[in-house]
Amino acid sequence: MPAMNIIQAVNDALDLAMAADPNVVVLGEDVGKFGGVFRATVGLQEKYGEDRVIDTPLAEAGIIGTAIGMGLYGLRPVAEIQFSDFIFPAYDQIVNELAKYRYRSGGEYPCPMVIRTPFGGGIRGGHYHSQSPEATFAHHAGLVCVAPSNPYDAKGLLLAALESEDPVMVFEPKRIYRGPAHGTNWNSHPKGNVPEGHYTVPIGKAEIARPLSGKGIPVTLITYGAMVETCREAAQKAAEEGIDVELIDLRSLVPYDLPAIVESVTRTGRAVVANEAPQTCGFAGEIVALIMEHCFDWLEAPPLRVTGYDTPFPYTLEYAYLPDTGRLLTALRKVARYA
Amino acid sequence: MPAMNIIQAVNDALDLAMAADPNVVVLGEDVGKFGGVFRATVGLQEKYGEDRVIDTPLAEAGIIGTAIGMGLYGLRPVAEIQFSDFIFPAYDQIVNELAKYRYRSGGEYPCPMVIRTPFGGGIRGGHYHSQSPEATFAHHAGLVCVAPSNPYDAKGLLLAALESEDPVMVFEPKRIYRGPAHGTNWNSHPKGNVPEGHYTVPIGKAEIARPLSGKGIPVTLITYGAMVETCREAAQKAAEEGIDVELIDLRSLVPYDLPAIVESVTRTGRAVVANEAPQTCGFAGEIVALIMEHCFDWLEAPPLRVTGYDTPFPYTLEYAYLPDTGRLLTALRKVARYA
Amino acid sequence: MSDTRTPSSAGGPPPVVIEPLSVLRADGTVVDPEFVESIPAEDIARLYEAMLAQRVYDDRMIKMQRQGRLGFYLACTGEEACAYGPAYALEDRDWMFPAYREPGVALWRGFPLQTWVDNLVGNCDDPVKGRQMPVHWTARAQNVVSISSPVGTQIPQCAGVAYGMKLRGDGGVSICFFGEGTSSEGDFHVGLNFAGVWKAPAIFFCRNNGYAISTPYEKTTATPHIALRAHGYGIRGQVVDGNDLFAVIKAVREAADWGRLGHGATLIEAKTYRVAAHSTSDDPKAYRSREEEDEWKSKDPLARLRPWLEARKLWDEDAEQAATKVASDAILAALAEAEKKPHPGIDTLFDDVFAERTPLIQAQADALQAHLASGEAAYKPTGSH
Amino acid sequence: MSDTRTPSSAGGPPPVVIEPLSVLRADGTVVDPEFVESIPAEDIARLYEAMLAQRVYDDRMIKMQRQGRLGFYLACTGEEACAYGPAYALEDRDWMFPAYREPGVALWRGFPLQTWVDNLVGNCDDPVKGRQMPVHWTARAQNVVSISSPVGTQIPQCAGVAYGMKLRGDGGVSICFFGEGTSSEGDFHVGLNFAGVWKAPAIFFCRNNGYAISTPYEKTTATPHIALRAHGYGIRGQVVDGNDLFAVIKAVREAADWGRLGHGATLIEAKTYRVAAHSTSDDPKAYRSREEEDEWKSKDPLARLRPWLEARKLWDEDAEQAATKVASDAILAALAEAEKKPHPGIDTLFDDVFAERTPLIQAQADALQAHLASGEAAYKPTGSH
Ligand SMILES: Cc1ncc(C[n+]2csc(CCOP(=O)(O)OP(=O)(O)O)c2C)c(N)n1
Ligand SMILES: Cc1ncc(C[n+]2csc(CCOP(=O)(O)OP(=O)(O)O)c2C)c(N)n1
Ligand SMILES: [Mg+2]
Ligand SMILES: [Mg+2]
Repeated sequence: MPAMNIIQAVNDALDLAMAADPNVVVLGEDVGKFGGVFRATVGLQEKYGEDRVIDTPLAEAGIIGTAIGMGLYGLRPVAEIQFSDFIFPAYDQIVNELAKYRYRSGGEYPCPMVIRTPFGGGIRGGHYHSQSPEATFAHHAGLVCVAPSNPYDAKGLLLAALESEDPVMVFEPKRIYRGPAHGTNWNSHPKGNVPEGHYTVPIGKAEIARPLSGKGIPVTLITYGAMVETCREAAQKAAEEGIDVELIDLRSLVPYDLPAIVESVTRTGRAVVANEAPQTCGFAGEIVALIMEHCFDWLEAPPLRVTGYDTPFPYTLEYAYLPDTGRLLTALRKVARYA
Repeated sequence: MPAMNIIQAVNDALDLAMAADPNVVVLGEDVGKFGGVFRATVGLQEKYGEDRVIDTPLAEAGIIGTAIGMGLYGLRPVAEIQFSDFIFPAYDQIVNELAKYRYRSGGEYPCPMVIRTPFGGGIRGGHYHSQSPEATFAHHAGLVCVAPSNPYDAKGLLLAALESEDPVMVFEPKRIYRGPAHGTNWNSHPKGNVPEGHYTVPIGKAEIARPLSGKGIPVTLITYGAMVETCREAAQKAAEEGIDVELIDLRSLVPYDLPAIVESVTRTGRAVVANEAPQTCGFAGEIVALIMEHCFDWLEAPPLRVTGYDTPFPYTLEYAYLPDTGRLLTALRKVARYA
Repeated sequence: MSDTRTPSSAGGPPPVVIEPLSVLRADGTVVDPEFVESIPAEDIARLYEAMLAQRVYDDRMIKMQRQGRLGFYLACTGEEACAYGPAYALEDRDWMFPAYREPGVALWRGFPLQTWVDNLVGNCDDPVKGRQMPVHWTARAQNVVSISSPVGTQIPQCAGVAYGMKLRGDGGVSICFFGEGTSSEGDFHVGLNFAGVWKAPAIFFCRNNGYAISTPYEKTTATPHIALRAHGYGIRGQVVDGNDLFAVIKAVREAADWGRLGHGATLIEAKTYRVAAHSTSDDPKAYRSREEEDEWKSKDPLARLRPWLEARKLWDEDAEQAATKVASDAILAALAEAEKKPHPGIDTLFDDVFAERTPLIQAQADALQAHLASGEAAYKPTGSH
Repeated sequence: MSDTRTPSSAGGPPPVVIEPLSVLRADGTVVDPEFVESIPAEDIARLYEAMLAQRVYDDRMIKMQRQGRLGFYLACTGEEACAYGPAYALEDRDWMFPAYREPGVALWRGFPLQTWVDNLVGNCDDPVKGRQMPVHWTARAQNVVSISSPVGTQIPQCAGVAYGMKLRGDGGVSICFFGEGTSSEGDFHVGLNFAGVWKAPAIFFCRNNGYAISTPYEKTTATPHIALRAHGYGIRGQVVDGNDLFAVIKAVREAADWGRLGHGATLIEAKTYRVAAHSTSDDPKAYRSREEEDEWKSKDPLARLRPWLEARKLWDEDAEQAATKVASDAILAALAEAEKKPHPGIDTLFDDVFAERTPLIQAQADALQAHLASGEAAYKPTGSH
């Protein structure tokens, strides 16, 4: 199997989908001739033409609004929003229109389409090239939200999204686009091996990214996106301290895989949930509330959150803002040693 | 003290503020000559002129965007968004600009201003005249968010907002604008007595809307906005079953009053949290997560959420969508009888 | 305007014409006999009858709302030509995005009156399953897209449909209706600009009826004509007398031809007047004068057409009386029928959020069923309005 | 255009002029000697020197970014006249909303070079406390508003400031700078429309430099001139040669007079070219031709001005050499100085979210301190870049 990074995996999925279905069109800012600022659409315009790989004017509401029209008409638009920080001019089109079309039309006007957008920090992007707004979309009923953490899932989830009958938002972990950690690449990583051709990763299913070793106090650590690799690192360090981490990669936020969460937490009795976004009303809080409602009797300790701070995302001090292995370890210890 | 409904209380607060400070301007769709579709700004244009009570073009991004400019320049704009369902075209201006101005300018360009918007269901408004989007604003650091549940707090919080150095979003409970329940008015209600002249209700402070009676199993019931009155009704019914409810009206969502929540829940050991919005990533989930993190050892039962369903807001079946006393009772019983 | 068939490339940017296109003047004179002859007079009679029926429906439904039999209603009185004209001018394959003030676009295409009223009541036969407010219906069989409350959102969506038609080369055009107030939203700008760049076969039909709820035109914009904005997008612009049915048909035909020939989009500004209140929640007395209203009533699109029909012996007072009674009986019968029907099944609350219910939604549906079974719900699960 | 002082009310809607305002042509001929004489030649020399310095800064900072000494940089090479011209034309009390490509508007008003570079490095003396990316600075003392990445958001904000100036009658005007790509955002539309209705003293300065990152003008819009959009808002429109410093000054002066006299807003479209790459993250070779770039270099705003100055003995090769060296030394010294300064204190992370820290933010600040004290942080709390 070829080794791919996440960008290549996304590009491969789009290429396969466009070759297989003439209704698939890609649109967004600089996605055509330039191939996208992160190069995810490189080569597609040469291959499929300017009519199917569209360099749009600079207007997110226009990108999503016109994509909705295409979707209603029967095309399969894949809209790219250059950075998820810039998705908000299209927020009304996404949450008031796209999310509600099937419902408000009594099922007469479904609008399957895909929105791809890079999210999260770690590339020294400051306020506006680092945000993680997924919770503000998950809150509005009607949007499937997924967040892959590796090349294999990035391709498989995108192909699944392209086959879904629902609108799907794909939050791509830009920090690890090219490698699981700074200065590394995906070759070495098992999920860097991406099968050629078509396959899908089921929407709504989480994955155990790291099973329990059986040695030490068991703790369930739940996250998604780029935080998966940070959590994996923390889990390795925790092991040295006798904390045995089961790492769950949610992969899908809406719908989320409640059985997987409950199965693990009822086994371990301890949980830490992490996300990069601010704490207040973030997705980690939702998971903690679910654990509360479904695993209370099994809990040995209160589930803890490790999140970004409730401030805008900084530039120089980004390293201090992002949840790091140290903060994760502190939380893991707290729940492991809770008494 | 004069009896006022919430609309009159808001109007009174605006009148006082405009009389006291020439920098206060009111702007929005139909707020001037017409006095607003809910009549909250009636009479202000006659009194303060078209330059200070501005009928704007139909564009929420323009209302908030220009209000931000006014706020930066030193005016005190009070922007009305006709329904919170229509606030999303201004979402980018609010969460990317207004929320971050003070921070991103290193404190050089604070932008104190007020956004008033009616939220919540119960007026047979269907998808687009019923939504409760507060959680999607609370998630973005930099926005003070308050939600009064009665005329006294509506006036006091609005006056406090007008004196705040921060941007404040006031979510007004439109269902109970004119009375605490359908067919009733505010005269009878203690909070319907609104003092004349200036006073403020502190931002960030919750209130015990109903204390424990000492009879029965104690449960803390936490909510805000129009749900306060529904919860009060449920509390009365619960009393007959030997469930003793302490009802907390949060009033402020950002900043929230954690000490008040913790003080109550550590006393009762049981909690139910309610909001009208969908469950996923709603504000109730945040409160449950906080209870978890701060009250775990005192809990006799898992805190439960009672929320709107994870669907768009319906029309004909609105009565079934809105959390009612019956659903609240079911949750109260579950936590009270938990074993 | 002269010949819309010359490719815009030939003569620089597409034409923007602001003196109103007019065919049958308010005083009865025919400006463009050639065009009038090109349309079967019987069709005009049918259109008149349909517009008259619409006016009767609006009149009755407003009364019914006052009597508490409808939760909400919104009329198009005085603006009928802006819905029936375009519906007539276009082909059934063309897609339409109405605002909330153009029921005619679907009714003209055969959307059943009963279905329309079922939506006003929100009963089990409402195509949108009682999920939206009255007047927010959907008519898939007529290629009329779901109506949304948020104004302007449909404009870029219409451009997207038009792009799809162009990509497939299937010869369709897509039209979006909106008011002059709505033209202030950002979505107006992005929708027209995208359509311009793409030369998409879209028609943006702006009903300039003078008001956005209480907000008069001069507080909406400082431009004398919304149609002038076409200059800013490199698309065709055309002002039309919105109370002149013939002129509206002609303007939309020309715009459709322009689009089908590959020249791109047109912005049509129809000058008309919102004779009705904004909706049953509104009272115009608070913000406009009786004189102004009366002046516009004299320009009424139906009153203007009737003498023309009568001169051709296609209409008379008896026909007026009869048609009025037929429409009145039909709408009241439809309402009575609609009121007999139960609410949509409570379980429908959880359908169509996604193609299939998520586990969370199914769990919520089950919880509601249990709640109802417990008998503690503060309401009855079904029952007619 | 003739006389901007006639109230727009007098002659219908305000004028929209699309043949480019030009004063000093590319070939050196002076179109408008009268205007040229009205400006002290020494001022032009100072402006030339400042623009030259800007070019040197840009050149050096791009190199420094390649060497890894800056995280990001973005140059205005070839577009200097669009920042220094307006800054000169306006008064210090006037407010400015730059995009990210006009450092000149603040530097000309005395924003210290060192402070500007401290922002590029994001150190403890960066006025925005290292919170935003390089080139996103703030200059309160110069009435230059905080720069934001999201494009177009500043346009309605500028209209709001102008409204405040009008309400207070303090005679100020407010200018907003943005690119032609940005003019596609909905915020452009709402900002200009509000300013039009309010007759607010705003100037919307669109730098049409041909590209939005890789997107060429023809994919941004089908209108031949962004300035034509002024028709759609009932405001003044003016195309200007953006590489002609004199013309830019004149266009902005006229727009400011127009605003101060109470006639309202002006949309200026400055035709120029983004000679530089979009930013240090971009490579234009992927999407445009060498020929195109060379053609525009021949229209360079500095090269155009220099012969005029030399003819007046206000500039020569020695001056050029000297000024270049001064600028180069200054910027490199400022960078070296900036690099010596530590990061902003880690505790500043939690300031300025609100006027005062909320309990939650304070708790998070305390937790971070504890985390650092524990010595387990995966990074060092301070240290220079
Ligand atoms: C985004 C949004 N903001 C506000 C409203 C509330 N609203 C409903 S209709 C209306 C006025 C629309 O006026 P216009 O576009 O001229 O259409 P008309 O009613 O005159 O046909 C307003 C403000 C809305 N529906 N959507
Ligand atoms: C809302 C938003 N969308 C996308 C971006 C990413 N972006 C940054 S600059 C730019 C192009 C801007 O082009 P233009 O307005 O012509 O200005 P120029 O760079 O040419 O000066 C884009 C797309 C952004 N900053 N903000
Ligand atoms: Mg109107
Ligand atoms: Mg540009």
